Amino acid sequence: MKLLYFAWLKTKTGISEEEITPPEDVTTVGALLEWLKARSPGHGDALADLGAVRVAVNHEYADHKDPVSPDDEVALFPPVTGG
Amino acid sequence: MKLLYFAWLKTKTGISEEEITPPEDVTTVGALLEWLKARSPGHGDALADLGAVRVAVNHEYADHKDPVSPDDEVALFPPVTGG
Amino acid sequence: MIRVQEEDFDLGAELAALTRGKTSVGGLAVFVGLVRDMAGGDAVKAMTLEHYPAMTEAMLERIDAEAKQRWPLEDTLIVHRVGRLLPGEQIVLVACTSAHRQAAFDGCQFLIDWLKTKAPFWKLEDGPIGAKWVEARASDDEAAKRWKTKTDAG
Amino acid sequence: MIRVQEEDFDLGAELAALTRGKTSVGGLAVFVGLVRDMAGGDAVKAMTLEHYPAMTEAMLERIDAEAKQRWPLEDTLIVHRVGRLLPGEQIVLVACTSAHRQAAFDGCQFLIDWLKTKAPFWKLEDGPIGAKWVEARASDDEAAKRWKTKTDAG
Repeated sequence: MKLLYFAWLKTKTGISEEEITPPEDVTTVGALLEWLKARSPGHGDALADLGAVRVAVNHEYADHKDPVSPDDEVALFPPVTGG
Repeated sequence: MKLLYFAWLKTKTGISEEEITPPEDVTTVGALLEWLKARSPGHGDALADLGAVRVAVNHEYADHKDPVSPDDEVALFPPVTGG
Repeated sequence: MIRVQEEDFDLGAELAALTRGKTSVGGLAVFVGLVRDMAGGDAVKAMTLEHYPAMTEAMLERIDAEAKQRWPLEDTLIVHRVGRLLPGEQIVLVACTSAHRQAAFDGCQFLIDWLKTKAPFWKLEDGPIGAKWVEARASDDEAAKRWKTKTDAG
Repeated sequence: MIRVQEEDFDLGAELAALTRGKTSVGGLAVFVGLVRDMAGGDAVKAMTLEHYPAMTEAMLERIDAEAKQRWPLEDTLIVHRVGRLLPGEQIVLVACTSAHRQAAFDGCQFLIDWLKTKAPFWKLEDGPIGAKWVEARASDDEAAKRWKTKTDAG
């Protein structure tokens, strides 16, 4: 699974992109986020307030209950501020 | 009193501008319009449907009950269509 | 600023002048009206815009002042052409700059809606059966009504 | 058309290209967003726009298609810049042409409202105490909500 981090999620994790292999029971966005929190202190900090984190799976906005699978590209970012 | 005619009011009266001296009892826009109707067949034609005629007195939109006086500039025109 | 003129305007230059050096501006909203080649199902060969110069200026100044009073606008621009225009030509430009996007949009829509129902311009369309004065549209009156306030005299 | 680029855009040339030779166009509505020198009371020295390229393109295409489905638009244009920008610089351009003024205005407002809440761009402001990620504004969410339809999935 390919993970991308943008804006302050990138700053806090110190990572812009990483390949991960979560356990087999991580099949939803929500479960993935919980599992990522423990990956490093930076991840824990970045994901402390999940209400401030938006998730896209394969370039589509996704809810915590939406599925994720090993071939997905998952992006984590704050609410957008373009325009 | 200076009268100005625009758009089809100019076409129908055949006049773009004229100096007139209405009788002393013509003291409102409404009275002026009624008096003008009899001025020529062209005026009669142009003013046949007063609901389609807008009036400005000294560059301000005016109602039929608004006053007019000898020194005024009175313009007659259809609803505006600019922009 | 308001301007009535026969000659065409350079849209890019007009807009650049509105924002140049104004770093307090966050948004620019613009509307440009153009001559269409069709009107009510009939081909339009040309359009001639007549106006009542002294009143046009007075009304545009008032419309402009009203917009600036209702919204926090940095600048406004109204340029309206008169005379004979061909399909595809620019007729009118209205533009507003503001720190905030919604004020710029609202000011811009207000300016064109009020201009269309209050400023003394008239269009003569040159179509297949000769020249015809364009009739005012109820939809323009409706559009202008949404900006009506309780204290608005007309 | 949609475009994401680092370089500045020539507003006049972009708009001229939208209307050139299109005599069916009666109205052009435009919004340009610019970098302000102040944000929330703090001076802004510069702003850096980051984005998520693959998703940006997908979202902008979708926003654009949605606007064309909702209103009778002749053409649309979205140009969004990324990278480091200084106060006074252009950030974004959205423009719609239509036979009718209200469709052009509505399409234009819809495009910028949806872009601001859906397209994956983030602003990093360089201010008096260093760089700070700009926070999303509730007013932008409210502005986007007015375009919500019953069938709109999000």
